[in-house]
Amino acid sequence: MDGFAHQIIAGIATGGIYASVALALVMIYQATHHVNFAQGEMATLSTFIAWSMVEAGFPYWVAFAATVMLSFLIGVLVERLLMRPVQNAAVLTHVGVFIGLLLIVGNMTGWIFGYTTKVYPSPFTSSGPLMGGLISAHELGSTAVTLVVLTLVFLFFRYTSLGLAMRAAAYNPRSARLVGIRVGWMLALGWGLAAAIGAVAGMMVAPVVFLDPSMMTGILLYAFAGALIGGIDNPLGAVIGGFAVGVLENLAGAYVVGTELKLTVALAIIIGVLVIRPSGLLGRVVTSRV
Amino acid sequence: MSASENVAIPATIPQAVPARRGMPAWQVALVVLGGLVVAIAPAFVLESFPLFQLTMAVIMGLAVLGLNMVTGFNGQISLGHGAFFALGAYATAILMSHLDWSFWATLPFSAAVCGVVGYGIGFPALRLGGLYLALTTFSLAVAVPQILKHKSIEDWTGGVQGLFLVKPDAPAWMPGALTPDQWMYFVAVGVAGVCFLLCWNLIRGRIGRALMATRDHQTAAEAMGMDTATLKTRAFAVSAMVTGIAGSLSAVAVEFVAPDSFSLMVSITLFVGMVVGGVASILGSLFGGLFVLFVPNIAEAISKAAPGVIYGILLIAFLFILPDGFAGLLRRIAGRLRGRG
Amino acid sequence: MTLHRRALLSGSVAALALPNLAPAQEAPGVTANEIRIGSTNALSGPASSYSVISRCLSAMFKRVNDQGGIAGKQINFIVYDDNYAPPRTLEQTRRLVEQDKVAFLFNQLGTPTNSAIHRYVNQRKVPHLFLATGADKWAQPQEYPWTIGWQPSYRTEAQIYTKYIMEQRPQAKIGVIYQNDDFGKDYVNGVKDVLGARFDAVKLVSHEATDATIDSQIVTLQGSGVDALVCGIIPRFAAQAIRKVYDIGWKPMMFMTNVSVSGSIVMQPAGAEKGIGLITSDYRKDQSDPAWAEDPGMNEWRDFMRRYIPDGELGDNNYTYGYGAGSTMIQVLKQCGNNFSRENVMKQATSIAPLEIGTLLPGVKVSTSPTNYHPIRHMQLQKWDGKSWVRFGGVIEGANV
Amino acid sequence: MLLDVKGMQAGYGQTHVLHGLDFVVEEGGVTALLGANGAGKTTTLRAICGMVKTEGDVTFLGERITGRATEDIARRGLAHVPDGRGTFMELSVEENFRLGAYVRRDPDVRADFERMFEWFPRLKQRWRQQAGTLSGGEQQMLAIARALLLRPRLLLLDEPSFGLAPLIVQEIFGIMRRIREESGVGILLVEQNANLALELADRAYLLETGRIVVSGPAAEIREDEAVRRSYLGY
Repeated sequence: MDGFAHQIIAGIATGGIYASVALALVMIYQATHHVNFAQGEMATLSTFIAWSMVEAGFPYWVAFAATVMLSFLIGVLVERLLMRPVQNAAVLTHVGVFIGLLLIVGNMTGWIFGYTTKVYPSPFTSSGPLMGGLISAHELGSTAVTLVVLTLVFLFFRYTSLGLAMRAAAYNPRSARLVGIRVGWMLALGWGLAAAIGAVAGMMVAPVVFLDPSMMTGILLYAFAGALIGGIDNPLGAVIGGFAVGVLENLAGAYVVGTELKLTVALAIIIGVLVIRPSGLLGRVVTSRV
Repeated sequence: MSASENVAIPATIPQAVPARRGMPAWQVALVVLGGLVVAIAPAFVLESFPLFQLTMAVIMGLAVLGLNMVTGFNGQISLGHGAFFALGAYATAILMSHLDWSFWATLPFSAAVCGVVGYGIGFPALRLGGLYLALTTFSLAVAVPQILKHKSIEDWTGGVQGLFLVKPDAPAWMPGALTPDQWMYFVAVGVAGVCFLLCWNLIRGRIGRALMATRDHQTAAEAMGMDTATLKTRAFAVSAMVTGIAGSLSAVAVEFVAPDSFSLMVSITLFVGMVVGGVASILGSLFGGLFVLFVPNIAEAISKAAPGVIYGILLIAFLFILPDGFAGLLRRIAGRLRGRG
Repeated sequence: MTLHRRALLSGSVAALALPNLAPAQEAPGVTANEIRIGSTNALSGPASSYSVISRCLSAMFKRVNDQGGIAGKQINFIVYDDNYAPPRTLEQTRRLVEQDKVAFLFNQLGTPTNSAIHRYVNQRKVPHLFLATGADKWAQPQEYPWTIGWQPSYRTEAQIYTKYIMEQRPQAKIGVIYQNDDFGKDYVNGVKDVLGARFDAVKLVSHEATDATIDSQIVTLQGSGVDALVCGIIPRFAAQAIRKVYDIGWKPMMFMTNVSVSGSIVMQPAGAEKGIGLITSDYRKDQSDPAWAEDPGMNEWRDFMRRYIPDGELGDNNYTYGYGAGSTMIQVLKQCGNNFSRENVMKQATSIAPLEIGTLLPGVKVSTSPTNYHPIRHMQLQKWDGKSWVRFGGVIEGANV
Repeated sequence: MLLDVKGMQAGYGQTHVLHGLDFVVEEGGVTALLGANGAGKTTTLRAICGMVKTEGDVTFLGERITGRATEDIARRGLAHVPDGRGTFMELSVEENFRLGAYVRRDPDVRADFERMFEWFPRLKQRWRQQAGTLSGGEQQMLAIARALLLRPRLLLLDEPSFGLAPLIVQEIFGIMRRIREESGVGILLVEQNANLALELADRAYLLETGRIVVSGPAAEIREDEAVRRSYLGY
């Protein structure tokens, strides 16, 4: 049974990665009611930006802060330039733009920074191995960062009027305008925040999986699965869901379906949750009476 | 084809395509004849490589048509049609290489398999709204190669090695000695032609109007007494079937199937083809096929380093500038000419 | 034959230039002053770091052309981008063969990509030479006589590791972690070749390229008592594996595919000290190894780099790879005399007398015969000492299967 | 004068719904806009606050607001309770309140909350509840409260009685009477139930197929047999 416990702990460590990306997905959903397919690629680009700053000799946290801010700007810019013009178009058009963005950002990252694996440093170090080496200092540290981001996101949405306005703009843009909310800017802000959180996720993920342009491709799907388990509009749920997917994936891979079908497990989770309980296991069901 | 937003009640839509109604018989014959010449000529004019490319473009066009049936005409966004493409290809490849079936015999089988699977996927799809369906099918597209090479079906699929198969030879009764490439072209054009005709027939009739009504105003369509759930699952089945047939054709044209050939990019390519060719346009699908085949070369010519970036930019440019694709552009030009004349 | 007269004409011109009087024939892709050679590589996209191989080869052919060409003919080396996508490889290869009418294909990159054209080139009888992939399946002279690889296959590599394990720790419990594709599975096959019936005791664990981490697989392997681990995984996962094995305090005898042993891409990211004791193998001289600082063979390569690819990254061992493959190709062209027909090119490619190449380790020779489609079968083991790879033992030959 | 509308035209896409309306809304009173289904009442309200493409001159507090963005118009003190109420179903009553006062920076917001509780005591009981779970009447109250929290000079109300039981409608109109007396906000009321509207209103306009056909003091219109029969149908 020792192996079983080890698989769970290793799963929690990986789950931390999914949780941080899932949080970014929930963020953009809360602010825009979109699921951005290019989220992973954008986070990877941010991480590369951070990487080049670290390479240029900037201290870790300076590069961290600068990247978060820069990513915020990139997010805002993308919304203004690419989403705004098709704001009122059909969902199909939005999906098209996401796919275009995925192609552009993904290929641009590879083109600028190359495809070879790079090291991105971790700010967390420890003197000795933790829990028999099953969890690294970085994995603990990044989980803490995820929890901090989660708390900030929660406080922001729950208690600030800007956060409230962003949610209102996403739920019901027409009514939001009637109370004087500048809906266009709320969406842009939402993209900016999502890009910023994605950047944090990317910088936390990179030391574990190593940085390359396709770093996020698989992770994004596991994160989707995590976000859906938790309920796509529930930040806490997304984080719990992310950890759950990490553990489930390991257990299923090691004992049930074999390692070849891990991604298919994620796919099954996505379909299962959407079909059986679209609001997620932890999400609240929106009821309305007319 | 872009049924305007205000057309809520399908029963009141006038009989579609009135433009050709007044055409005299000899003109129709001329158009048909011209079409045949345009379809046949390349086989004798082009050399084997461009002919192969054209064959692939026709096949991709057919696959895009399949996607258009469910996404364009019925509004259910699929980013995972590469899965049906792969399924069709594998169905044909397995039957041909393991059981020595002839290509023609595999076609109905592959169509049936894809139809059934599409129908099955149509049910969960019913419960998923636009973006969620897109997301789920996107995940499916990413998982396809991994499913294809799974060891439990390795004996049939050839695992990561894939399967080789052989193009059908031209039958002996054909006049002149056709090369396998020429014959393959005729096979692709013939099969695609039949599928295009059937789809066109479907779309311009009662079912097509119902599909579009369901897309544009589901509640109104339901109020009219339409069974939108049945419509949607069947649309998925037909769509999967058409894309699957295209997959079968591609398997014999390429003479090889392997998991790595059916990556996420196939699904994305089909989606791009649909947007660029024209969403909800039968003929547009064909343009889409030509586009996805030749544009990587164009993109490469613009930027050797990052053709993918150009690809993405082209997609977004189309969404912004020509949201109804090539087909829409042609319609507009035709409309202007007609207005002038 | 209408070719006869032209053949005579060009033959007489060639006769002035060359001592070799073999009659020239009209052959696809060959004109009086040009030989067209085609290739595909991932010039863009995720595998594009390998595109330097094409760059190296182009430069080598330029050097040949500068020196007067082969049999008085200039080499025209055409490389197309296939994005590492198999259907695209087929399209580009057909473009090369049918539109550009190349004489033959050389050093196309990738296993899935070459698989897609394997049948096509053999049906067309186009030489498909010295592929840039270590898969073992290119050595099937019976079914696919027109295709031949170059580097020691992954399978040969795994055979060598297994031989070494058998010699050092005959009772070891062997585990293999591999990427679930042609590349990874070659390692499984190589271990199987050597172990035979004992293979049933081997613990096999695969992973997918889309996995975020392979921690779970490493934990599984450790848990099943493996003490000799063979890894057939790409660099990103190799770095993860080396780090994880170290972190959990596991100390198996660990072998890493030589695809994933670059100091800067794998060992530094994993943590140089965490990889101490890791074993791999190579058939090339490591350009950073001081032992080759004054080596004439390596100096020839350095001179080439200086003159033809001055901005090339000297630490990138794709250049020493390319130099070896290119040298082999040039040798074959020289052997062809003035007959560049596809039959003769293939005949010469499969009858290379043991050939030494400056960038290959002493004792590693390129040799082929109509029944031996494994041009390189020898490798030497090397161990990571925390700073660099240190060779040990003699060169080992792969198993005969 | 609070609102001055001159030659207002509006519509959706190619279809014109309003064909040049002229009317005014005075400060502090209730102006009713009456008419049959499809006469253009809802469109008129939408046009005033920039939710549809509008031509002509709409002047609010002496400033031309035609073509301005909805949120800018709202920020100038023009609140709108649209058809379908425009509450945020997914959010709690509290959050709806906070959104109502979103653009306000003055310190009186809290006091205004209390005032709303006075007018709509039911909402206080539902404070933490999700708006979507409220009854229809409560949702309508929430919509009005949310709009009033903007501290508007003018409140546009689109069919507050729609879909509600007669008793609830009575309650809501009773509250509106209080609001009119206690707050001094100008109200432009669109209502199907002309009888009810005319009881509350000071002045009324009658709309038919996008044109104003009758205007005058509410009391007069209520008395006018001919108008009642031909336009109001009771």
